[in-house]
Amino acid sequence: MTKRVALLYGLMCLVLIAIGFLQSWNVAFGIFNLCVISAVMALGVNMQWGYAGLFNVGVMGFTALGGLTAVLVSMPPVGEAWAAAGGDIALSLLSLAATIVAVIYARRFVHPALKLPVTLVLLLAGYFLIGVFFGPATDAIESIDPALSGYLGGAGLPVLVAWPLAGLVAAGGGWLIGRIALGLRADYLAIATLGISEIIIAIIKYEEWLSRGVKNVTGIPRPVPYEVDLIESEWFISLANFFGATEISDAASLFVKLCYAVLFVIVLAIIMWFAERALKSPWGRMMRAIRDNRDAAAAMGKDVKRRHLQTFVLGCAVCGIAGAMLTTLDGQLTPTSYIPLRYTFLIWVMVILGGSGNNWGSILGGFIIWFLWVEAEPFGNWFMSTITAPLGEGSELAQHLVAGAAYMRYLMMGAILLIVMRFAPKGLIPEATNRSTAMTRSS
Amino acid sequence: MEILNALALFTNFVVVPATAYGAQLALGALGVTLIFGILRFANFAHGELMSFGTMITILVTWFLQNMGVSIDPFPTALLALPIGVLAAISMALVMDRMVFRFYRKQRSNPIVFAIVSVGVMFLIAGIIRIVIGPADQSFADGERFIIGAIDSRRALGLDEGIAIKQSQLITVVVTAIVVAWLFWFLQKTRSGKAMRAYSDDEDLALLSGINPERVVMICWIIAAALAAIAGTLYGLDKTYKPFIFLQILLPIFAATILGGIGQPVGAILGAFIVAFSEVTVTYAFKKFLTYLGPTDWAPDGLVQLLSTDYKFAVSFIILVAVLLIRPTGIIRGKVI
Amino acid sequence: AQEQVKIGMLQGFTGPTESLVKPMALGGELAIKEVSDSGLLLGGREVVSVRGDSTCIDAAAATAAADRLVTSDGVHGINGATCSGATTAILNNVVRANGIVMISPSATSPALSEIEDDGYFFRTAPSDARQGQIIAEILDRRGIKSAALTYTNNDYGKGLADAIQAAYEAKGGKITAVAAHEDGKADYSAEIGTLASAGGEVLIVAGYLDQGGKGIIQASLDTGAFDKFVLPDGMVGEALTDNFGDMLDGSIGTNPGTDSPGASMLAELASGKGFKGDDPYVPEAYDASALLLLAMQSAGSTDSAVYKDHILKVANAPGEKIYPGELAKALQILADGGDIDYVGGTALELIEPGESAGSFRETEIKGGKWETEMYH
Amino acid sequence: MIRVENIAKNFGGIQAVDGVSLSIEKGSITGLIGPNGAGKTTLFNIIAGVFPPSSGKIFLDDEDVTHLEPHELFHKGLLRTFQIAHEFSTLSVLDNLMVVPGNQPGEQLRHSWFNYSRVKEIEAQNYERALEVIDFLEIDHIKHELAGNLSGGQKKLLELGRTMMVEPKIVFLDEVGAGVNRTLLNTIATSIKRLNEERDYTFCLIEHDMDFIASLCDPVIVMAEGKVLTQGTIEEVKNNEEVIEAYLGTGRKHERKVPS
Amino acid sequence: MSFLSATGMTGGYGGSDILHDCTITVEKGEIAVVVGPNGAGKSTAMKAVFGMLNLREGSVVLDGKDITNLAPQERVPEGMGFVPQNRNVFVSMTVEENLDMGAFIRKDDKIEETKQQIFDLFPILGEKRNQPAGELSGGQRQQVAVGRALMTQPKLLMLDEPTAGVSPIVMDELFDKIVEVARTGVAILMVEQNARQALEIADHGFVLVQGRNRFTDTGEALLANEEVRRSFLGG
Ligand SMILES: Nc1ncnc2c1ncn2[C@@H]1O[C@H](COP(=O)(O)OP(=O)(O)OP(=O)(O)O)[C@@H](O)[C@H]1O
Ligand SMILES: Nc1ncnc2c1ncn2[C@@H]1O[C@H](COP(=O)(O)OP(=O)(O)OP(=O)(O)O)[C@@H](O)[C@H]1O
Ligand SMILES: [Mg+2]
Ligand SMILES: [Mg+2]
Repeated sequence: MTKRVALLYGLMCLVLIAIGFLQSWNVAFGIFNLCVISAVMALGVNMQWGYAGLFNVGVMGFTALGGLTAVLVSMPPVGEAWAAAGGDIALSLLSLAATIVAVIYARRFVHPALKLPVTLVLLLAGYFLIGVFFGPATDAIESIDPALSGYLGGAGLPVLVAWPLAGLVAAGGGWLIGRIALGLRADYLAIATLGISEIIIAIIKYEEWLSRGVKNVTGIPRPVPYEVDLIESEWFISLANFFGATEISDAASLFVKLCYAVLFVIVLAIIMWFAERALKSPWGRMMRAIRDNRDAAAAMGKDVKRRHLQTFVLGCAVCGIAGAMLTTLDGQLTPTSYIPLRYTFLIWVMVILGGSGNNWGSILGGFIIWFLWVEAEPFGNWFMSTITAPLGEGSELAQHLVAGAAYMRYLMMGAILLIVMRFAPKGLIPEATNRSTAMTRSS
Repeated sequence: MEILNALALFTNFVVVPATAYGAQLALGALGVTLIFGILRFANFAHGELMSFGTMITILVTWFLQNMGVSIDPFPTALLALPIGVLAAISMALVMDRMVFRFYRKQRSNPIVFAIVSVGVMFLIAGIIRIVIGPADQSFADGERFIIGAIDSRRALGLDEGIAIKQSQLITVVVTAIVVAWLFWFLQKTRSGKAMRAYSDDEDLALLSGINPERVVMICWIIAAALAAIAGTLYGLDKTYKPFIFLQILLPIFAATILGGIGQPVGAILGAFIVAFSEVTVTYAFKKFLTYLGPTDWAPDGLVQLLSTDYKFAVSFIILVAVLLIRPTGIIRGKVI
Repeated sequence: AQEQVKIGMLQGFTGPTESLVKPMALGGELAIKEVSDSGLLLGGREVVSVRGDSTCIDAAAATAAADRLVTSDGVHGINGATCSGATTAILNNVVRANGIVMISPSATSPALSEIEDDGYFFRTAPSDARQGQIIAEILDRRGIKSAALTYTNNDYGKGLADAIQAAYEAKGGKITAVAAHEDGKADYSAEIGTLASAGGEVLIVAGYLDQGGKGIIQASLDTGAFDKFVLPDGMVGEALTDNFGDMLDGSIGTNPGTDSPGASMLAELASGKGFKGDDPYVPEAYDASALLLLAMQSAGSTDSAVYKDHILKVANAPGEKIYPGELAKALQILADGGDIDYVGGTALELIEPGESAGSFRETEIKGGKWETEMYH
Repeated sequence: MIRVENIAKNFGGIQAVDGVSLSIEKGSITGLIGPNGAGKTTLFNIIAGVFPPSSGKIFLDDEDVTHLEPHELFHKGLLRTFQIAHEFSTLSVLDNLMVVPGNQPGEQLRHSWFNYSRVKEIEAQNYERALEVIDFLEIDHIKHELAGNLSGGQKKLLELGRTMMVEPKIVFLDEVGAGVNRTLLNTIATSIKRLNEERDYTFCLIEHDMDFIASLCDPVIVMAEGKVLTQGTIEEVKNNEEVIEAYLGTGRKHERKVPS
Repeated sequence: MSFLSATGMTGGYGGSDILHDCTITVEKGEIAVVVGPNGAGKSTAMKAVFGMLNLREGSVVLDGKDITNLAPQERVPEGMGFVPQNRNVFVSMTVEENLDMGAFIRKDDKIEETKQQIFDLFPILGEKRNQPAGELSGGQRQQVAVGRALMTQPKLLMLDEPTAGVSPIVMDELFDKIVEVARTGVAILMVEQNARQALEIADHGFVLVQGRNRFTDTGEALLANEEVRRSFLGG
């Protein structure tokens, strides 16, 4: 870590501490937790863009997959639903499998010219076959107490189990998508991934039997204690008194946030270790070579396709984990909340502003941008009210402006983003390019 | 007879709306593709630029309406549009001067431009909401229809009518003109060639005596003008609402890239593919078949390939499919 | 001076609902100002509103904002949140955690009726389940046998659509097609195409009048797909008739309300304040603020744990009926130890578990104006 | 070693290579010359697997390698340089060289995560080797410079340097000489000879500098308009009328007549 | 004072200086050749003369006018034409469009004529006039690049290794053409690695080493100079 890095991180900490004193420690840690999650997402994107130059604009889709996994792992199963339609679901899964197998075999054995038509026919057949079991099944499931459940529920396991699983699921998704789309270059890959992520969201939104769709799954069991329980238990009360907490409830929610913070930081640390180690080793050098010039890299014996797929999958996995963490923290899955602006472009802003290709940069970017995203708003309110103060209560303009205060959030985000990028056009902690890789320097 | 009805139905609910929507997207996509092609970055601020131009147009329109000025049967907005265009242009130029120029000098990576443009997007979005607020504004006046559903029913003597709105026709015509002009401009004129040269290799452009700043300026002027026009026509046809311009960016980019980055004609094709796939693929053929089928017979289902829930998904699937067949867009586009 | 009483105005100021929320917030703050100016609350304490952005779609940001309001600005009660999703997140992560009263003017998801809230959560909007019933009855009474249904694709729209469909089909009506529409999208031709193809005497639009809902109606009228609509609460408002005028004649609207003059009184109050008193959820927002403050007065405390138990008391009979603009009077009565029955802009009647019973007003558009037909 | 059987390639109508058959003997230094646009580079690209031929077959040690990917061919010991330099512009010269060796354990994540000591060890070896190559090419002063910032000739040298980082069976050099200082080119020539004699690399090189070709190559293959024009020793080729007419020209001296 | 005199040029690409008090001059109708080892700074010197690199010291004077502070695109109208060493064609534009761009600043009506001359000089370009330059072979690109510069009809023509990668026969043509152009009173400044042939036609030769002038003399003299031959011309 260079001076600059240390300095910037120091500043970030100071700002958060300041928030702790000026606003409250609950706010500070609330922000901190989401900063960490954002940082993890940023790391994921950085692996894809920063290391390999893969323009993945489907981040949203993978975080959503992670979130879905969290639900499917941690929510208690809905008995009636399984009873009502478990069989049909199983059957439709079977027929899905059957279709896939059939297609694969057919493609292997039929004459090349017939490949496409045969595939299509089989797929269509499969589509209807599945429909036969699937339609009734979903109707049955969704009709069970739609207001409250109306879905299959999950496996009822501890939510922490979901985090690594989310990584796997997202990785799986990433692998599939990568196989399809990684042939595309730059922005063409971007739009394709964007499209695919939209498709994932559509599925989560509309396949209610699976995810309750837009009705949201709420009350996901927590990996940490509940405030309401804490304020009852005397060990906590004594703890709170020991620290001289005035408001027991504040103390409780602070305690919960701290627990989350610990969990998240552990995850971040682990991922960071792997990321840094990979980047600093010859692997990272190879990825940069591939990023700089595919053809030359191929001529030097690097299997470009495979490497791209590898990093893509890794990045997706990380985003998936972050998604699961986020859903866990929110305690609910809100499919409507997955819009590209928030879950894709904001993450990209983090990566670029932090300094793409540099893990420390990405983390910092995650912290800064999330901090702004949250704090831009109160600042906006404050700003508007101060500038309009001289205008006085009655003034039309003042009222108009104060009413518009909420939109200062957009303004602030924009302004600060532009200012930072102006003074650090390559990002706050740019990729170290001007000298040889760490190892060769050291040796 | 029945066949005619079926066709009328299909025209009214699929062909006409999809065409209009396609044209609306196309106008937006042309601007995006121009910046993409010449300045080599994805300009996320384009949506807000559209919004900004439209907002000014609306404000002027209201002013004119209060003054009692009108060009009935045409919407007053058309009278106000030039000012909106000017506003958009000046906004674009100011932003370029204050923001993008710096990164050009730095020779920053396209992605940096893209991210910065996100910053600009936020900035303009904020301004717009503070000035005109987030609510949707109606400013359309003049004749809405060229032929309304009911009249056309009578005219055609069918049970199904075909409604065509003035705004739709204007949009389609304008789009056609613009794309033709743009194509000619880029391929044939001196400035157009200069722009392409610049987008190909800046240094080399210098060596040919091309003034980069001038190229950039022309590029922004055209893009901004297109943005204002696109936004206003869209607003006339549907409604003006700041939030929509965050959303519409998605199909516009889809269209741009699908068509092949930097390809005006491609942008048009892309736009229509996106529009039609959105509207057509999820169309329910129930009524259609009811007309064609034997009298007093009707299919019991909706006869729909996929529920409209999946209309975006479907259009994106089609998009991905097309890209897999033509990896750099329908018309060979740039790889940036 | 005594410590200010702070009310958190936690609404979706940015994002999909930004346009709905603007008047709502003003409505909520109208009540706050009224109370503050009266100088009667708890012996003349000043009341201020502290805004927070629940963004509607971003549970994380919503939680952060709520955290700020509660733990940093130290608000004594929350008026919000706008969307059921954000509301649930806040309820689970902040409200219960910190034990603070939250009254939502617009989160209508039936799920919220069942959720565990330790008695801290209320809503001045009725659950959608109820409205579904009402609409089914209306259609049945008017002899409408078939209808197409479209809903805004979020928990509000979906919940309401489910409720309507269930109730209507129970009464023997036929829903020809159900199609969701995403708010703030660029084009709705596809949805209209499908709905038109499915047919139906009317189109039920469970959306927002300044969002996709409007787009849907626009497209239906333009293509001649439907000319009669059934418009639940989210769609009822002057904005709609201002925009479409008599083109909508014959369309039916339902929104929370009674023959009580409350709504119109609120409209009076609002005039000249830069917003409409009868825009969607504005009365609910006004009532939410009013309830919070009246409960505090009745409890003689700003401590949520204490005054949460007074909310139902002030909201329901027995007691003097209180209409918008009469908050001062109410505060006085409570101060004198009297009883009030807050009616407010929505003819508020709170039922367990702390949500509006939902007495609905049935309106029909005639000559481009909303005409009240009857009350349910 | 390499056998090419009537390879043809056409790019949307343009017949770049038109039925070329040739073979490169083990241990030889084969020269490939011909007018601009004769199809030399295209032929190289096809052999190196950059794109498949429209028709024809390629054999490496009698194994059909026609449809192998470039990276697979590398691992079979086939190495090529690019006519228009393909440096890794954001990597230092040193790293550009150290990327080259195949099967580095450090390029497998599992090693770089769980077996770092081994990675370090191999890395150290490659480092030594890279340094040797660097002095050989006399570019020691820029070893930490970004390859993107190199001069035209330096990039060419880097291209050549890469081939020295591994023991390939056969090396294809596409105009390494162009833009390289003649004095240095002579040293390069001697070293190519040395590599060829001592480590018996097989070379096939495209060049337009006849002295260079003459000093190294036997045999020399001449291509023109996508076809093999002739083949033989440099002497035979030099005196071949067709070749002179199509490629060499009269090689007359350019008298500078100052206008008076 | 010479037609072009770039004197005491010192500067680099932001990092350490590449050029150290480097001087290059050329007269109307004469050919000056810059030679030197790789990385000596030849291309950098050319860029410096063309203003694509900001000099810390030194001045560039063209035809008595100090142009040190002009931007590259402003030097073109002053009558300077330049073919860089690499990335010297518009890859996405056709051969013909590339030539047109060469004539971008020309207002006269002789453009088509010049274009014809160039097609005569490099027949291959005529054949491929409608093919994107990016699809050309290395040597063909080089010809396009030179053609582009000739289209400008400059007073000072600067060529950075014009013959790199072109076949011997084309190289001869090219040198003849250069001589011919010089005769029309154009000043020509070129960097060459085919140094012998170049120096044969050169009036003046500059040998650069590590950004400094090492030898400066007439072409013949340099060719005759034993040390120069040994260390720069390959013996
Ligand atoms: N991608 C391509 N698309 C179309 N034509 C091409 C493409 N690549 C090469 N060509 C054409 O094929 C012919 C052979 O090109 P190639 O690069 O093989 O020539 P070369 O022998 O290497 O010439 P040089 O000595 O100049 O390098 C040229 O006429 C060129 O225009
Ligand atoms: N863009 C750049 N940034 C930094 N350093 C550069 C850049 N371009 C060239 N250099 C350095 O400047 C020195 C001179 O480069 P230049 O291109 O002038 O050499 P040259 O004499 O043209 O060599 P060649 O004959 O190989 O073309 C080289 O050491 C090179 O590393
Ligand atoms: Mg070649
Ligand atoms: Mg050079």
